Amino acid sequence: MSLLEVQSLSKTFGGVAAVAEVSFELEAGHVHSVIGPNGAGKTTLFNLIAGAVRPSGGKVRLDGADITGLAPHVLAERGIGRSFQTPQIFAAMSVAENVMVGRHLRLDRRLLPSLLGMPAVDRANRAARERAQLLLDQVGLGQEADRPAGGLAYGAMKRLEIARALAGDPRLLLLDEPAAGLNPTETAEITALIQAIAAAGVTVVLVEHDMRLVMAVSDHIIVLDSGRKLADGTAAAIRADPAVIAAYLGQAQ
Amino acid sequence: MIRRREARRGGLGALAAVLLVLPFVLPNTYYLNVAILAGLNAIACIGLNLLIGYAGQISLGHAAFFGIGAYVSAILTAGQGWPPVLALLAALVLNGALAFAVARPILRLRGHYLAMATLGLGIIVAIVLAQEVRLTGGPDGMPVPPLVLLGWSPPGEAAWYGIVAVLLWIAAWLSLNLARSPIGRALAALNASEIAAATAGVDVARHKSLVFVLSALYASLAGSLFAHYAGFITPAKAGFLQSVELVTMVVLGGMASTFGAVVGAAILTALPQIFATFHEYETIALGAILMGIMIFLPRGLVPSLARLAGRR
Amino acid sequence: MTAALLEVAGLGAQYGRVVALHDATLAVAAGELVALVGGNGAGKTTLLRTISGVRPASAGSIRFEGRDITRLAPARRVGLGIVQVPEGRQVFAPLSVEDNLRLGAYARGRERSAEGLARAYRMFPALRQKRDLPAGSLSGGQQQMLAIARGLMAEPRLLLLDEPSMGLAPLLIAEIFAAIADLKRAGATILLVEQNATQALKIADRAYVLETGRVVLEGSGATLAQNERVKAAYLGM
Amino acid sequence: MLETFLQFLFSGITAGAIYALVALGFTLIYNASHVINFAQGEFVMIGGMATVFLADAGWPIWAAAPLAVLLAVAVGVALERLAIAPAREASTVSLIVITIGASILLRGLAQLVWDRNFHTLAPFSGEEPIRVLGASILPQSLWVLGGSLLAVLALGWFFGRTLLGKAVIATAHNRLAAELMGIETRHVMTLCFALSALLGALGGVLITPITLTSYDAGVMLGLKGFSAAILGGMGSATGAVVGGLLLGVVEAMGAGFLSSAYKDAIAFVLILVVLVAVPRGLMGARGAERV
Amino acid sequence: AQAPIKLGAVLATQGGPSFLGDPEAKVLKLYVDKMNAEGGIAGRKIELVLYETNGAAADAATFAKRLIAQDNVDFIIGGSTTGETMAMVPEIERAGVPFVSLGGASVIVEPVKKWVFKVPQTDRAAVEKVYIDMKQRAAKKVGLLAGSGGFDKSCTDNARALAKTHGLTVAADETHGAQDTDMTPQWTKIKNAGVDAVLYCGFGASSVVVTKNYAQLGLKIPFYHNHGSASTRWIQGSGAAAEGVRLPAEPVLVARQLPDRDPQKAAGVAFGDAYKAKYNEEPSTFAGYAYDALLLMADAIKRAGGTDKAKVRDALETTKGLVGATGIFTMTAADHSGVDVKSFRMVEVKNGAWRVLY
Ligand SMILES: Nc1ncnc2c1ncn2[C@@H]1O[C@H](COP(=O)(O)OP(=O)(O)OP(=O)(O)O)[C@@H](O)[C@H]1O
Ligand SMILES: Nc1ncnc2c1ncn2[C@@H]1O[C@H](COP(=O)(O)OP(=O)(O)OP(=O)(O)O)[C@@H](O)[C@H]1O
Ligand SMILES: [Mg+2]
Ligand SMILES: [Mg+2]
Repeated sequence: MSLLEVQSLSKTFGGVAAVAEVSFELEAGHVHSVIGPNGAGKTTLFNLIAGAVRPSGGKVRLDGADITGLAPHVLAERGIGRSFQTPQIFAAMSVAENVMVGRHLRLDRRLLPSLLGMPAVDRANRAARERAQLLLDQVGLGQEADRPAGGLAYGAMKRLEIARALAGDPRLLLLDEPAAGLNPTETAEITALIQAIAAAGVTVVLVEHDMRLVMAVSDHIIVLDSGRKLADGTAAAIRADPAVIAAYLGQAQ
Repeated sequence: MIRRREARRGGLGALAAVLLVLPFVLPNTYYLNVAILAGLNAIACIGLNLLIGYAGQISLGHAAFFGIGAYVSAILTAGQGWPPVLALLAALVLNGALAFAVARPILRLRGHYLAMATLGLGIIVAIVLAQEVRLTGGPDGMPVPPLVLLGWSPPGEAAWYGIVAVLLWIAAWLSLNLARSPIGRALAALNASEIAAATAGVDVARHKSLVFVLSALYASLAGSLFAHYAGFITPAKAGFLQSVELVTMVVLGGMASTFGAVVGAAILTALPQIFATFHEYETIALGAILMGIMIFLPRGLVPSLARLAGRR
Repeated sequence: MTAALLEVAGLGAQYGRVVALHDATLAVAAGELVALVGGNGAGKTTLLRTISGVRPASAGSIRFEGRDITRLAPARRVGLGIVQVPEGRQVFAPLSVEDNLRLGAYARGRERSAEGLARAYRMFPALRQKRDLPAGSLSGGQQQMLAIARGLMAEPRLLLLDEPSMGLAPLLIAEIFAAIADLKRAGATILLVEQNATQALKIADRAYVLETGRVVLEGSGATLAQNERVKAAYLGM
Repeated sequence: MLETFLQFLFSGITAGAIYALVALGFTLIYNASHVINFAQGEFVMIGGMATVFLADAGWPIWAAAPLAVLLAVAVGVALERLAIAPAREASTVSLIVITIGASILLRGLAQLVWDRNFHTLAPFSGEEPIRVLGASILPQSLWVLGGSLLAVLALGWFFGRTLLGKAVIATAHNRLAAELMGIETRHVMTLCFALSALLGALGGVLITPITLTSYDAGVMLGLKGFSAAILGGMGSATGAVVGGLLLGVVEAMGAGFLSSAYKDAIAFVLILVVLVAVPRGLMGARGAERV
Repeated sequence: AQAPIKLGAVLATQGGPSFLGDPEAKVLKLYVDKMNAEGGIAGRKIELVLYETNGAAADAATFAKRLIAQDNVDFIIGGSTTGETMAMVPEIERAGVPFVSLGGASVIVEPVKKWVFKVPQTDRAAVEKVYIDMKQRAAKKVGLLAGSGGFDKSCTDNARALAKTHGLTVAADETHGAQDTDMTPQWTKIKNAGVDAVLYCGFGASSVVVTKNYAQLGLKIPFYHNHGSASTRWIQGSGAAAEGVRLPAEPVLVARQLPDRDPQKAAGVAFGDAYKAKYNEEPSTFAGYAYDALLLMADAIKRAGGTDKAKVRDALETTKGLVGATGIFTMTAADHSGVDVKSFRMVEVKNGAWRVLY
């Protein structure tokens, strides 16, 4: 059975359809990519799935359960994690703390122990900190853990986004242009990271304009254009699709 | 993280030391009185800092909770003959319930709109306190019976100082604990980006409500104690200017700093006393100092000075 | 090499105690397209911002047409024709797309702006459709287009591009690089920061490699593209 | 009945026009910096008090008023140059506290330089009320109304049609990018403080014949003006006027038909209801932020 | 030389109630200097320690503590408002310092507190004076309009409570906010209620706006203010609109018009002249309160033969026939106020000036 099922999902902003009647299914454990021209509706699609924006129509199912229009934190609890195209980092907090927030749901969040500073909270904090360090090492920010996140270079912020999303142990991970602002060498590192994540059983959905990365990792690609689904298939099939070439890839590919 | 915990331990130790030494160096009860008032303001400010400093939710109506705390204590003890401790608890419950009821609709608002909504709420409370003369004595205020704890009533400034100092220390301790717990991190996170916090699993609305209620409880406690200590209260204590003053204390001391809230409260309580003999220059000096501190130490006293000290 | 339009000598910059730029020295001749390559956090953005004057230089000097501009206010530098397309788009979210573009020509006065608008819309038809919408509602890539178009509105003499291809679809990236080449042919001087280093080196006359705030390599685009160290560190080969 | 209603309406418009004028000053500085200028009411006070004292010293009103406005503008510029600009790195809240300090300082100066009494100014076109269907309105109210309409037109033009106006908004939203466009952000800020001081002081001159003035007149006016600006939607000039008039009319109707003791509370309840329904005020910019 | 007599004062010179505290502070400064120039009280100079508030009760309480614990004053004058006074009372009673309040409400001295005395006639007395005059003009239904401060509220409370005993009914009861800009809705409601007379309880700029709105609506109902408006500033501000308005005033306001045989005339005229010479304005009723408080202090200290607090207090309580600006004071153990209604004069504005009716 598919992990996520999207059924004629739509979103209009002031009459303009950013996402129109899009349907697809995502198989668990695979890496899926969503590609398409600028303004095609990829980020909006993520926003709809992760609850940042309420759909105008359609349905989203996770493991068969209807999750349409649920709040982001509820979806996070159900196992959906995401990174943002424009980094949404907590600038005043340290890099490690950013990741620890990503682990919020796995920590002791009871009010009374928190207020009283009980050892359980300390333990949770320590565990979260260790986990954060691990993840930061994984994305190559291990050295930066104690710096204020606001001072990171752009590319570093994008990696921090990934680490924070991973911290919640998501089942479904949505990555919005994780390689934007990374050079080919750095992108190769991210490619390996994504493959490792998928190998660990996490279902990944990738929005990315770097076709080398997309083609390298994707089991399945969805192409959007002007809010509609243009094509849906394996990397090889998509690469050869004339409509996709005309609308998005260009002859260079 | 590690460094921060030391600062917390050290800070709490320093606070305890200052609170312990203070009564021995202050020359007379008048100074103790100022210290008590500063302490009560500090308790309210520590709560307000949780809301404004950590969670980034501005409230320009916080004095209302202080005022309600004071008046519920006053009315229940003076009018209904309740024991003061019970009245104080009742005030906490009422304030908590009120804060909880308004939190969800109001805290959806952002920035200046939230400031406006809380300001409106505060003014409405102040108007009710001033208009319901039969209950509250109106603008001229009402007397409040003394505090009684298990049959013991604090006989003078020194006893009151002890009570306030202990409670202040506990208030700071709780606030610091909360700040470094996952809840505190969640608050700081939603302060920076609500959508990112929510995506990380933080129930933004719930956390905002929680911290709003908590901050109201701090203010309520301070208000109830103030009422009994002063023995007389007026609605001005719940008014707009009082709310602005509380916010100013928090910002002056330094946002997102528990000790900043304490220092800010202490300074803004003491300054008018220092300038009281300057008469027509008093307000000028107050305004100038406030501006000067914020211009030269824009993050507020404690964080800015800590940074300067760290740089050396 | 002709007389340098931009000369940066021994430039340093820091954020508080973090030193982001050490002793950076480079030059860009008039009409030249120079690429700047470096990993995350190497200091590329910092360098461009210091040249534009929105970050103070802690050491060294910046000369433009032989004139020392190290301490000149940013607006004055824009007046001289030094224009930057910033990293991360930085559009004015509440203003409409067209107002954003007009502000691009702020330093030039309004006469030229109609012409510039037409050019911008020709270059990015997607923007024409959205001209009256707030820039904040655009998609990431559309905002990037806007940022580039806005920068070009100023008709710069020295164009500083900070990762212009970021977030753009492949088709558009090709167009952007073509457009940069066109600009150069038309006589513009360009300092280009790009993570898409392969392409950048392809069109660049010369390039510098920046590592932890220092210039470590310099050479023609073609030479650097063949350099083993560059290949391994930046070209993913 | 109609007469009564009309009288309430006129009263509301009188008060509302005053609130609107003050609100417009808030709008200006907000648009340039996202700062709520707590000293805005003080500009109004300075305009009124300076005019009164110059007039008392024998100056004709046509000379006293511009001079008073000039004084306020000088204060506005000084405030920006000496207090806001040096604190460039400060957060919005810190800047707001600076303006709180400034308002305290200015009030202190006013009572030192002038006095603590209230003062009147002769109305511009006499005291004879204009009667409409049995209800009456003072000619001065029309001056105030006209003043705020003019101001809203001017501001609407400034922010809607001029590049400088756009530059102001750009500066508030993203200072770094604004500087990269060649916008002299420091001058923009100074200009806005000067303009809003001008607006405030002009308002002070216009309203003093109705409201009187004193060194502390700015507090309440600032509060009401801020409320009006928020009700209308912060940053929108039209919103400021709509918010001001609505606030004034609701107060008057509340006082007339419900309870004069609770009229302010009624007005604030309305504001709360509006904000809960429309979180950015009646005419505030709809969210352009997205992720 | 002997140690000076330390006089502490807490006055509301700022904010809303500054119309009370400002003239009071001026009088204290003026007369302390004057008394010192004339050799002080019983050969001892007076040292004034003044603290200013904006009417905030909490601040007044702190200043009371400061005067007692820090400044060691011998005598305290103040609390311009009832709220301030009441906030100071607990400390003053605890420490035992002779205290003369300038606040208006009767709660200050009812019930009698050992150390607390007060100068002004209670605001109840002012209302009674107005009601008596209204009755004489055959009024039956009375309308009330008031500001929202303590001074205003206390006046309307009394007006509501006393209406019945004077055979009046309150037919309209309206309020305006601090620094409101237009009170025509309130007036319209009062007019529609068909009242025979209106009492306004308020002060400051609002009292002018209220009066102008009355004229704007062309009302002809007999119109009374309370003594909050008893200053020339109010007349000047209101201009023609003030014509015909009546209010109960302290004799000091109209000292010159008093018959020569009136014992208060000479003192009142002298006080008025001195005040005017120094500050270039006519003294208001409230200026007179501060003057009387000083007189009470000087008299008590002289009779007590020193500043022993208990003795001064006892002397205060036995003040007899002391002629002040406000009235003639005779205190007893049961009456710590000591002036009665009779000292009020009913005055009317005529040609831009006060005219004594009776
Ligand atoms: N606001 C800031 N505060 C503190 N440090 C900063 C700040 N901005 C940048 N830095 C630091 O300065 C160094 C250089 O950053 P810069 O943004 O110039 O790098 P970059 O080469 O542009 O990287 P990227 O390719 O990721 O954009 C980095 O170590 C970064 O962490
Ligand atoms: N809040 C909004 N208001 C108005 N229009 C919006 C809003 N959000 C998205 N849009 C529009 O919807 C369309 C899809 O935007 P979206 O961000 O999903 O594109 P995208 O595929 O992620 O593009 P890119 O590759 O450039 O990031 C765009 O035309 C955009 O302008
Ligand atoms: Mg996108
Ligand atoms: Mg960069």
